[in-house]
Amino acid sequence: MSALTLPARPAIRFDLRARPGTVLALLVVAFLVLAALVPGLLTHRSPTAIDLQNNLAHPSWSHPFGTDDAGRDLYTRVVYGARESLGIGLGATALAMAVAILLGFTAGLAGGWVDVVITRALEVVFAFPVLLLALLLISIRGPSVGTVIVAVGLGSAPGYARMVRGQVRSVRQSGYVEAAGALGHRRTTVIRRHLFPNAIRPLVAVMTLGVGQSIVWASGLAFLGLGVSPPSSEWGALLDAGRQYITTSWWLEILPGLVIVLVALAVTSLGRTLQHRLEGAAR
Amino acid sequence: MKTPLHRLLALGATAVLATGTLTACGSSDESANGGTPVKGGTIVYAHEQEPPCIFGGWIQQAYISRQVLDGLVTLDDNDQVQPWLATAWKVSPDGKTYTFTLKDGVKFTDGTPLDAEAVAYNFDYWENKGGNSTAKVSIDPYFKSAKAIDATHVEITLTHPYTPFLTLITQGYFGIQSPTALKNRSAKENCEQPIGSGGFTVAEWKHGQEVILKKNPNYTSWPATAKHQGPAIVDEVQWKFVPDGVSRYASLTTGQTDVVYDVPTVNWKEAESKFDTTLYITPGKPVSAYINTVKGVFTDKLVRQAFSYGADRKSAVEAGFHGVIPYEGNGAVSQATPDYNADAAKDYAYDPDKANALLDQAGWTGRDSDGYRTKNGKQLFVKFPYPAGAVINTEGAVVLQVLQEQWKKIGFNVKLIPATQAEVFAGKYSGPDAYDASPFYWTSPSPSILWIVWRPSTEANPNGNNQSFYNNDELARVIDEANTSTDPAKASELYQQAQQIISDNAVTLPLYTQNSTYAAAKDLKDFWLEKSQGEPVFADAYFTK
Amino acid sequence: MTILASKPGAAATAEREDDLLAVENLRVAFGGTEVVKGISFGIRPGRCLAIVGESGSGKSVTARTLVGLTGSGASVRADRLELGPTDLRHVGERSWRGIRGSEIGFVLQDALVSLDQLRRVGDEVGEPLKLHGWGDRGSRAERVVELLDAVGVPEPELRARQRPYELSGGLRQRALIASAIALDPPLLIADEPTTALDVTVQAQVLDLLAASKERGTAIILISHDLSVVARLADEVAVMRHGEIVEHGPTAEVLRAPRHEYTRALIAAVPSEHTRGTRLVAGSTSVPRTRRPIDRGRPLLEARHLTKVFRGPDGVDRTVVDDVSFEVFAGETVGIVGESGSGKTTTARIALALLGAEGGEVRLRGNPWSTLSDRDRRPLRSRVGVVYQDPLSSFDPRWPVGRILADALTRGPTPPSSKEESLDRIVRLLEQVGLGRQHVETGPLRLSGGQRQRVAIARALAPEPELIVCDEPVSALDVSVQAQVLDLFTDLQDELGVTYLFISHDLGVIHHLSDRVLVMKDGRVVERGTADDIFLRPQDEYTQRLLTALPRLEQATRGQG
Amino acid sequence: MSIALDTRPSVRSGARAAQEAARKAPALLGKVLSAVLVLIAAASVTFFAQLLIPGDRATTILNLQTGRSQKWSAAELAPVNEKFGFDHPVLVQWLHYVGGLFQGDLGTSFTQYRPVTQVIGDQLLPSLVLTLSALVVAWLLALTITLLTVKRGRFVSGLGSSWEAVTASLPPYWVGVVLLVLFAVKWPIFPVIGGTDLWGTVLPVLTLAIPLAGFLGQVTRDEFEKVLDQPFVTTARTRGMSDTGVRLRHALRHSVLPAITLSGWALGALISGAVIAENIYGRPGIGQVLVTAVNTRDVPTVSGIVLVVAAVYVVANLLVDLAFRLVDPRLAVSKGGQR
Repeated sequence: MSALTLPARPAIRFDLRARPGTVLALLVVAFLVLAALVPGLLTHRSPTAIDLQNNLAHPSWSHPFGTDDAGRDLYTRVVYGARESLGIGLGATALAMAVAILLGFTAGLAGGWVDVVITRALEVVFAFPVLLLALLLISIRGPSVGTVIVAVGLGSAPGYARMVRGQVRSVRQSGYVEAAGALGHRRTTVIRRHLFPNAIRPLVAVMTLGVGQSIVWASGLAFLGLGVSPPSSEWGALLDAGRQYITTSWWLEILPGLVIVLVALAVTSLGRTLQHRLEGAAR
Repeated sequence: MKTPLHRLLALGATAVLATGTLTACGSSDESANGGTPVKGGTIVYAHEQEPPCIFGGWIQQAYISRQVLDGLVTLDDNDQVQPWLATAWKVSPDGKTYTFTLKDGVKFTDGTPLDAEAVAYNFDYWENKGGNSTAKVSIDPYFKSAKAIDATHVEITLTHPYTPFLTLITQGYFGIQSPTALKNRSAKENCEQPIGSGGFTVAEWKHGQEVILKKNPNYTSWPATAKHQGPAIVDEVQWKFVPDGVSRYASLTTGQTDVVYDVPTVNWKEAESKFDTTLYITPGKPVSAYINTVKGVFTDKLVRQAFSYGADRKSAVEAGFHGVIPYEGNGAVSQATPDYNADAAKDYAYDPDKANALLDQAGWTGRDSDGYRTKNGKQLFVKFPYPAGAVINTEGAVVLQVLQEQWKKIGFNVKLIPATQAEVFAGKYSGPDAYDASPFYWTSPSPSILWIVWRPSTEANPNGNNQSFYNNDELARVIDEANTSTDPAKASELYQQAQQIISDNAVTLPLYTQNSTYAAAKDLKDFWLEKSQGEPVFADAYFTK
Repeated sequence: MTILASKPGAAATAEREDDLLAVENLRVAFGGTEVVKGISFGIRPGRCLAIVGESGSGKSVTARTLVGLTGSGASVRADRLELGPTDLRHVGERSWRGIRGSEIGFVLQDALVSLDQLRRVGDEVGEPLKLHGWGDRGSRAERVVELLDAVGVPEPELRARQRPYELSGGLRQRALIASAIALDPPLLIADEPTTALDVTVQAQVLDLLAASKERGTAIILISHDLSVVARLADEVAVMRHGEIVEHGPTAEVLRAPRHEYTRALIAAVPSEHTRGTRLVAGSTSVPRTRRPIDRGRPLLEARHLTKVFRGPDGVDRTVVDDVSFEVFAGETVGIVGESGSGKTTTARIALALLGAEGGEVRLRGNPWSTLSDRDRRPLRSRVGVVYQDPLSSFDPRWPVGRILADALTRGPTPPSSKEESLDRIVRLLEQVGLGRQHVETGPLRLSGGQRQRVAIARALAPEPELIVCDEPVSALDVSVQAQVLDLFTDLQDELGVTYLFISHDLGVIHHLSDRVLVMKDGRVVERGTADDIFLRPQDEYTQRLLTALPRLEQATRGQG
Repeated sequence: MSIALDTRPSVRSGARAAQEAARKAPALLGKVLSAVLVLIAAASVTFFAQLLIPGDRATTILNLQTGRSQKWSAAELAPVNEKFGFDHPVLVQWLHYVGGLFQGDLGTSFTQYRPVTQVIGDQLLPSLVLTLSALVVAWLLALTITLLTVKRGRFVSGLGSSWEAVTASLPPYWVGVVLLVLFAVKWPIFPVIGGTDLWGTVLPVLTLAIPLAGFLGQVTRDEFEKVLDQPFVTTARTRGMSDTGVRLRHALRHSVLPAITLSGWALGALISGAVIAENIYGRPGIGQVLVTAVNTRDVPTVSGIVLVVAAVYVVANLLVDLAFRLVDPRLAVSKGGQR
């Protein structure tokens, strides 16, 4: 990822007029955050309110996304599910980043045998199917939001760790780190002032990408029956529950799927915009 | 993957004879207005789960080994035992000795004659050589020996009289295999290609995909219940494994398969109009929750009763299963079980007022900020783990969620915990500290299943199956008396009394029946299910043009 | 591409019927911005026209327009744009493809990125042959070898099979030229063909172009470097802001420039003649007022420095071999050499940023290179450094103010308050020709010259005794380079700073240095005062360097 | 793509190649050794991780055999413990396991009573066919769309990059279900239950390939855009090459490099994703076996599968390395230089 090696000062200003796509993505994310923080603002229903008389109702004005097999309003469930889904996306990415930064910096700074050991270890983890990691974890801890976060987080950590390591090594060789050394700054000062912030910063964009991917991953676990379980309306769980209705009540599967795609798309496109800004600013 | 071992629990342990209820929709009179019968052809059947071996103690294995192996006797639709390999049998007056007369000239597909020696060898194989764990546990306490008297007569001796014995051995676990094959071939060969005398032979097992069953052209030993005499009409059955329900049913609608197992209930209505459908209600303990009577809120009988009254289980089941799967009000045995107590099933009709009153009476009068009842500052909390996939499928989970909402209204905080298969098998939710209520089913019985589930657990003789931890000596006495009674009328009365005791004490929460569903293409005729546990039978089936 | 005729009434030059290429009133605009504003020129076979200008003058856009590759979104107009009988204004894309490579050859600067790195040199050179259906596979292969041989690539068969990165810069540039002349096009456009090449290689490449010219090829040479132009061009057109400000025979333009801009450009070229003077300020005769040099104890003393690197092939290579020198307070010592001579490594050892296998550097007679990191750290402020690429030496997150504030804290008298710090930052900025308005600016928003000024300010901030400058002006335009060089000399005159100045540019070194070391292959081949070295070179290598050096005055010779 | 201008082997370069080979031999040995180490480590980590799963292994086996979920007495557990060697110290069990690995023995499945090599062997090929085809199809899709749309004006390239962004965000199983309903149920072009034949492999492959193609496409497009700005592209145009020619003959080769690097990783992810496609389309494969094995705590099978998947991953990465060197010979030079 060339974006990561560019010692650039980003001009993180979004010229909104120039990119309608960015505006749209921002709107989606804003809606998502609102749903996660105050779902009651976006819907007056309860996500668990049963209405057996009115189950499997087609999308309509009163139920924009239709209702599920227990007559629950799907739109409301999607809105309330945002908190867990977003939480999984952010949590898993944050965990992955924390692990990655710890390992990446240790390897990148220490070099020598420490670097070799960590790099090898990462290779071992990389060789694991992510699914197995999740399966083992869920076998050990039982399925829950926390487990899904840990499973997805640990699963994606090695990739990030490699990036961080590469980033640290490239910043280490940068002119400004040498310049700081030539000014007589202590190594720790140089690490704190220059190396750390500059090695981390390009990861911001990558992180944004990671959030979208984590949500998708988590829903994949739900498909395998390993995700967050109903009555939680985490989106993966909605998809899992909706699967058997795909031929009879399409909205139960298609609409939550579209929401996931939309959110992943919005978050990812913001991440890429950010990435391009970082890159563009360097030119 | 929520289903690879689906149905494996409980079903595998079927212990006593089963008397199922079979409701077939318009299949028998269809041949009148159907087309011309065709000889030959290939039936493509989509099953759900792939067993590790073709013969063994899981119901999944019984389903498929039924096609390859023949049993001594079989069960007809009226729960009467009928001849199969045994043309006749005689029970000694003391009820301990069964002498079977075998059909003459039957040969296994490897050429070995199916004689009395072979049958005796098979009993020995199940009982003493680890051949079939379920066959073993079914007759274990009673079985003594099997010996050949002459080529066509075999004598089975029991330690005690045991009337369900004949009915029991109608199950697929009791398929007779070639002793030559068992003795001379490797364990792997016997696992993958058991040699029997059945209508089909295993030609090939493509693991993860399908088992190819080829017609046995020399078939002579069809059961009395067969719909035609002679070898199978079709040439081949492709027994495919399709774990995903949507795909399975879709394969039938697109004509890729001819018969599918376990139709998703949401598709049932459509299936009924387009295909020949069969709903088989499994006898035995229905899907009902064990209620922990030794720890937690349910130590109080009033709370248990309030729990039963407090949710509209009937409506929830009807909605969750789209009216396909019947609600079951009797938590002890299902409606398909003999000596079923239909009155006990009506005991806890939905009555929230009564539930509230019972809870008030029990002292749960406080309310916390979330609206849950409290007593002495303690919340009315119910930990409700359920084996997800294996026992409670997604539709069942919806039923539980509906109930959860209703219980909430009367002040119960029910926490539903889906347990993974790994957790279930590892016994994570098996102790008195692990749950307040947890659903399970146990296909089997005759009502003698009651003894297995409700026998009191003592230091000397623990009963790991009594998962309500409910030791009621009166109940034990009634069941025991029923089991040992020689008078069927008396036995029936006692069994029903036992069910009433269980219901009165609300030590189980009834939910719904356990079922198998099948749908077959209209051009396939005479596909049927045998009675003991709903094993599909393909030997009589034929296509029409 | 269809080029529209521009408005009638635009300036027109006299008809030149024998021109191979005739351009009249060429205008190029991107969006609404016109970058080429109505220029006219022509060129005859066997002649060379140089278009000279600094970055942003529009010279490269002009060159690309001549092959129809101005770029997307460009609007091109001209009254006349003819190549021989072809009116280039009405040529479609398909016909352009026939013209490119076959009628017009094009050589870009920096062959490393102008050749496809992943393909073999032979494929790259032979590509125009293939595209224009020249011969068959076998004969093309032969022709490629001939071409490589013709442009002076040794072992052409071997080179053809290698990839561009396996060749030296000079060989790559030759290969690029071989590719451009493969079909013997009557017109060759060379856009900065010698930039970034060492002098000796540059001379060879220019000779190669000259030979091509001799054979009758018309050459348009795009360059920022007047000296290069002087060596090859018959005519010079000086471009600025999209206009040709002066156009005439090379000798005339260089000797007696009429336009003020041309005069400034010529004056800005550092050389032996500009020694001891400032380069900017309109006149070439403003003398410097030097402070005296203290020839007592040396400020910096390097003894027998040796540095060994392990090469990609696992073989050890001595990149600095027994180098000794001293620098006295107040003087400028220049180290000059071609790429790979070890001059930058020497500088890094002097800075103690790199350890040496052998030898020692002493500062004011005290240990320096042998100190532990911890002991050296407090002394670091006494030696400053200015890099070739200032941008990469700044933390991209820090504005100018923070960069300088950080450096100030390392000095002997760190500022005691925010206010004092800001005052001193502004003073520093003013010292290097910037001002208070730059305090909050990020380095990315500064121009190349401004960045180098900030870098100098940072070097000055801790009040060092010595500043090591590693190619500090190599990436700058001539006029900007002149300003920065003036800044160096002004600061020395004002503050008495001492410089160790590394450059590949002989002119810069001669202009600036008191004493000079010439390095080759890690060794010092010659040392002495600047005039001794440049006017009376003793070493054969130094002599070769000086012969190869293009000079403005070459234009006076052999001009037709 | 490139013409060999002189096919005569040069004595000089031949000698150089020999030297090169001599220098690379220990490096190759080191690579193989470290690969073996990675494999054993992966299998061992799995082995120990499974011991962390709460609950007793013997209990699980008994419950599995009888279809129950209860506790068992010590007397009942003892024979099982003995049979599978659970009564030995964990370290001994592990040594025994690793010792077996070196003899090509992955142990015997706790549930299927077959050698793990056989359990896996049956399922490996269909999984590999599925994942490799998905990788190839993803590449074809990504390259076609990128080549056709990159830098072709705002609208067309916008369309291309939107397609990539959308497909890269798709949850694979959702794609699977939707494809199934559309192309096997609604318009029954492909079979619902694919099996392993060619026609039936189309939808499972697409299920995995479409999201991956989006991802690879994004990476390739970014690089393509950068490459088209490179001076050598201009050089090629000045030689008379057409825009399409430049894309195909010059830019393409450069722009696939990052995607090649990612392919090794992608293969690993695909094997994880394969279980989904296998499940929906009733396709045999290793993913299904893995999930079942973890659920039934079939330790040798799980470890065996991890070993095999890790091996595939290691081999894939060696191939990726090789492919990268083929496309970009610079790597060989610069790698050699690192010390």
